[in-house]
Amino acid sequence: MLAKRSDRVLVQGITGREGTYWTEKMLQYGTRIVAGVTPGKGGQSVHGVPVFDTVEAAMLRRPAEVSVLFVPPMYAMAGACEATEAGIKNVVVLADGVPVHDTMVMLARASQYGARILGPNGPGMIVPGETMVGILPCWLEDVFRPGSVGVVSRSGSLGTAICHQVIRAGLGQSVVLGIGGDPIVGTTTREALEFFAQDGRTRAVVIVGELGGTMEEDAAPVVAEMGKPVVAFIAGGMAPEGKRMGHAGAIVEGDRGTVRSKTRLLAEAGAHIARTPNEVAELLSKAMKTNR
Amino acid sequence: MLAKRSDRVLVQGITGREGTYWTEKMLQYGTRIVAGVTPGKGGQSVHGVPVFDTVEAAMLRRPAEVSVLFVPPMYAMAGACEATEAGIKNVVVLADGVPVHDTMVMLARASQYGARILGPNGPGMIVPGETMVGILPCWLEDVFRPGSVGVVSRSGSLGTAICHQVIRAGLGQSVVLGIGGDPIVGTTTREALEFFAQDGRTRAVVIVGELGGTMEEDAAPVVAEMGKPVVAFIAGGMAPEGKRMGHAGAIVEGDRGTVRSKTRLLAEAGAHIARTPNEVAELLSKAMKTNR
Amino acid sequence: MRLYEYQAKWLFAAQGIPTPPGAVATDPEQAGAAAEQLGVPVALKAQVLAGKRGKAGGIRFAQDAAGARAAAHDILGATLNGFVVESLLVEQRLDIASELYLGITTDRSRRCPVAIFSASGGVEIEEVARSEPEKLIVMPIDVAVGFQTYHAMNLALRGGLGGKLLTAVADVASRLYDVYWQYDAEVAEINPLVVTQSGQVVAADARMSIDENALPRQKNLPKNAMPGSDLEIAAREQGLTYIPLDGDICILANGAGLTLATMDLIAAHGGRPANFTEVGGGNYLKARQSLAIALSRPRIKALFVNVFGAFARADHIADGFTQALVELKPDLPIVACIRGTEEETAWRLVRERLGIEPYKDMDLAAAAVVARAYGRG
Amino acid sequence: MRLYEYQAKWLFAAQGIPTPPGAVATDPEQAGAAAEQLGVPVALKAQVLAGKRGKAGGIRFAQDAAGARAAAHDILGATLNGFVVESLLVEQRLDIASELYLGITTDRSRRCPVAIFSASGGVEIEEVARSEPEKLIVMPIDVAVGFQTYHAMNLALRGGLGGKLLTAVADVASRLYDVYWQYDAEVAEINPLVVTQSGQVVAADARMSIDENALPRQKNLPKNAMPGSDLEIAAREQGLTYIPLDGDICILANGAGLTLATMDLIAAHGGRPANFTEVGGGNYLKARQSLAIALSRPRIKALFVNVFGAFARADHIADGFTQALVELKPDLPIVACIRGTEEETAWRLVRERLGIEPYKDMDLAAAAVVARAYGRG
Repeated sequence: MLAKRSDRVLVQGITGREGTYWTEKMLQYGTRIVAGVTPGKGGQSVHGVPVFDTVEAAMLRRPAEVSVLFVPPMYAMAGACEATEAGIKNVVVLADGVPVHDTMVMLARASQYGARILGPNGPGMIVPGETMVGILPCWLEDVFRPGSVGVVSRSGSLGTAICHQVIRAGLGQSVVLGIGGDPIVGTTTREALEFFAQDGRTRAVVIVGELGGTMEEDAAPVVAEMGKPVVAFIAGGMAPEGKRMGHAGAIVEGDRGTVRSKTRLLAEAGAHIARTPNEVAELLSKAMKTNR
Repeated sequence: MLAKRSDRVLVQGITGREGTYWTEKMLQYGTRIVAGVTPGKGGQSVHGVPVFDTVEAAMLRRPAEVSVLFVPPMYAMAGACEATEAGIKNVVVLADGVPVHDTMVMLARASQYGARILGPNGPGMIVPGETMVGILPCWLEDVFRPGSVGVVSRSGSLGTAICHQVIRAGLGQSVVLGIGGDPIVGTTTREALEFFAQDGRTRAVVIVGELGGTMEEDAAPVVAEMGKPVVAFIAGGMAPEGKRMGHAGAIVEGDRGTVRSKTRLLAEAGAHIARTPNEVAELLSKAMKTNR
Repeated sequence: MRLYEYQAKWLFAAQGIPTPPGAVATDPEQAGAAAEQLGVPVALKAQVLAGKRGKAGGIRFAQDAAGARAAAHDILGATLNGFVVESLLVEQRLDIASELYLGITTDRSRRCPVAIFSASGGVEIEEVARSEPEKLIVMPIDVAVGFQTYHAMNLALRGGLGGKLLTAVADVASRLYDVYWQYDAEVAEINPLVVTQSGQVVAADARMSIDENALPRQKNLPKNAMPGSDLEIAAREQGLTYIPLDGDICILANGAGLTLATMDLIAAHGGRPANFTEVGGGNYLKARQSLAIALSRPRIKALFVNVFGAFARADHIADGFTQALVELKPDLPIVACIRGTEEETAWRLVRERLGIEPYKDMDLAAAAVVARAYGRG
Repeated sequence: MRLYEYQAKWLFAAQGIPTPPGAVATDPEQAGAAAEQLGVPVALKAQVLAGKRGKAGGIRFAQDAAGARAAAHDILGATLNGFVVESLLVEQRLDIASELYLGITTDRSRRCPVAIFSASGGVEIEEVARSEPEKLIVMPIDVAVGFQTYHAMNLALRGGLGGKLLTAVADVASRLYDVYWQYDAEVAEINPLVVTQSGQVVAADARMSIDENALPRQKNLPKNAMPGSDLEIAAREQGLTYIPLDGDICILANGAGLTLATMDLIAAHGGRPANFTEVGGGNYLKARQSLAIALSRPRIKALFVNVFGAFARADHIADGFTQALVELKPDLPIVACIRGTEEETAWRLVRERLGIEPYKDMDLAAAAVVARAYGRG
């Protein structure tokens, strides 16, 4: 599911402005970037990373386990399909603005190939001190430090802010997963929790959620069973209720999707609910002490 | 791959003129027709066979192993996809005039579901004395009789005529497979031979081919290895050479596709080549005697 | 982006879904003329993007052209659930035998489209969903396969239909999916799908909303103003998300999640957020427009900027909003909390251009802005 | 159904594939005018459905309008590989830097579409396929996925391209697949795909043929007469397959396979088949038209009917052709061999209506018809 230090990483769209900038940041952090892809630019190199025209061509010469896409939203589906078809099992899609229909196609194809998508519209992931794949400000030492707290966030900026709270609590992160803020994403809160439940390094989990959708509700049963303390902050309590998509939306979501429904179900499952980002630090400190 | 006496058969398009006519013929022959499907006609019955609106609905009440489609060519793809999706593993498509692109989609979907298509544009199949699925004149006693000769034919009428030659030779058929005359079919000559090679009841095989495509060439290696006598009649020696589809056609088919190339490769693989339908009977008699 | 009923019906009709003959009218004369041409009786339906229109008086019937003119006169210009009625859809009135429900929507939880059908349609469908869920058939759709007629047939069959009605409804359902897929819809819904006395199946209402991320490739959609205040519309025209709220502390944050959390934080400290304005992604380039819109409302007491830069770098965002504030010169207390990628450059810009010291802890910053907004600082 | 070059180019251009500016001309004046409008030099290309047109003199170049008129005068009305040239495509002449080959076709053996590319295109591509097969890249296409730009990129990359040419050719290839798929093509081919001196990629020639089974759903194709004799065209217009041959024994059989075998059988007995006419499937209803066409040729010496009824029942076919022969009253020996579904009714019809005894063994029947045709019976 996740990148390890040993995983080799491919950067799709490496020659673009953002691709080039973040490739350097990732390399500096120690991420094993083995190749980049930009059609028509095969043979060039970016920060010493060789560029290929297609993922297939890159995989022949420089096989990788993970790919991260720096491509515009309308090209994300093709990029992700190219990666999974070429045999990459973990694809990180950062783009904000991917049409939801494209995301559905992308996920259907990925599941055919036994691949997993992280995103779209997320900042990627980091194993502090080991590897970062995406656009997280990994060099900020009061945000990311190796530790035992797993963080799963639907929001990039808020997730980063919450990671700072983990550090304020005197702790660090085992893995931070930016699952993305789109209505449909490839890796859900529930799947992230299932990973954290199994992960030996993770001793506590922070869920950063927000109103809309039912990912937090769907994750509640795992919270109840995982045997590790969980702190949750669900943003949007002050926001006006989102417009429902007709009767159809009401029928498929029922009474779920509100901050109230999410916090209620998570609390019932045993999670500690933070009302502000700063409360995350306090609740986490307390929970870790109690749990010991 | 093939229907056995014990297989339960569904008839899609059972309430149409042809569906009704052939359902009666199949029932009279002993085929275990358990259900029919015509959308909007659920609840009716045809020759005592209950009709359902969809294959799914039929499968819930009357599960079947085989489905045979009496539907117009433009609806064959949807009908075959419906059947495979509902869990049917053997689908017989009779329609003549199915667009080739539809056939390709149908086959791709069938392979996803682990199903096999026989046809399109074939007459179906018969295990003489046991079961007939399709539109073969099974009641003609000098055409179909139980025996030990496997027949695979790309042509309906010619295949039937050749079956009569098998009877003339004093023999009968183990299985007759009408694989269909379209450029792309779900079950190939080669796959039919692979079945006959394994089939205990089959002691000799007749291939009824025709000019065009490379199915006979592709089957030649199996002829060489199967250890059972093979007689082949390839129609079209007198026909003007078919028009090739541009350079592309020439590139993918190369020098194959002619009656000459087919008979040469089959003969080299050890098949006995009949120049006329009647020669099939003679060659078959001789081969069976020698083989004993 | 939600479409008006008449726009959705254009798309449905183009895909072969039966809709009632009708015409759009923006004044009573047009409504009367439409009634005459269509033949009476007619239904006159307010074209507003709000639900429960019928209960709010937005649907009227007329027996003749004069009646249609009178009804149009009443409805046009009236305010319905907060929206001013600017146009009507005048349609032949249907002889209703029964009302069905049919919808295709994206199911976030299943991560695929779903088709929904009920033989008990009409305005009370959500009540049916609660009290008799077995009457609602929900069928997930595999996007690799689509929603073929035989899938639609199974849907309608499970919903209890048979015979000609089964095939007619299945035909509409599979066409509705085609509309949903082709136009990148979030939802395409027919409620009620009317069965007339003569056995015809007709889409009496139509609801459709389009994924805004897909608009760049949806060139053939009807041009359409979304509902909202002038400020919301101005923001949308510039590609910004701006939702006005009741409060008085103006908020600018990056990313939807952090913006929501910032609103919560302001509220937790006793403040009242005035808006949801997001400058994530590439939108930090539009900070000036965002701020101009957000600050243009009366009674704003303070501005709170909260940035945690990642992909959108903190220095880029800071460059954008500090420049904008230098130009706009708002006469307000300003509190800025900044963290993230290239934060030191960002802090320097805030100090140099705005002459204030940026916060690094958002909790302290939120407390400060609330105190200053309400004169307690 | 094969399309003319100019028709295929319309479809290609509509899908965004670059084609040379050009116009169709049916007389020398039009050709001259086109040359003036396009700017010289121009290429004038005979629009016939035959290969190796260039070698047969079907392509000419002109430096000015007068030259274009003269060239058009030479080519129009000439016979090229058996086809009369009725129209020309006048195009801007390309500055050719190199010629590539690109094609999409249905691979019967792989049972899927294939994309074919070679950096060594042009008229000798089949020679390249034989002598340097490594220069031809053949890539199978999964119809569930389609041929995306990245697949096309891999194709062109394996074929040795790089840089801007790689992306330009990949773009054309993926659009070519879209044309192939959308129009139910059997083949969509560009040979040569020209790279001009200025680095543009242009479809200099275009070949496309459509699956005739798909014509009922291909409403938007250019109307187009296929090549062939008047009789072939008459047959095709009635939905029949009729191919004239050199011989003198007219054949009517059901099913393509049996028809082919019947031709072989006539030949094996020393006869000369006059035609391929199939009445399988539902076509037995058109027996009258089939026979009228087949018998209308001069020098026919006998008629051989060979039926083995299955799906198309023997009695139905017999009913059709016996009625037709009663009407047509051909002055010829007729031999009929009939077997299959409802054969006894069929035999009775043949006896009653034609006064002849049907054969049941096709070998004996074939021997009989050959003997009677050539006066040996």
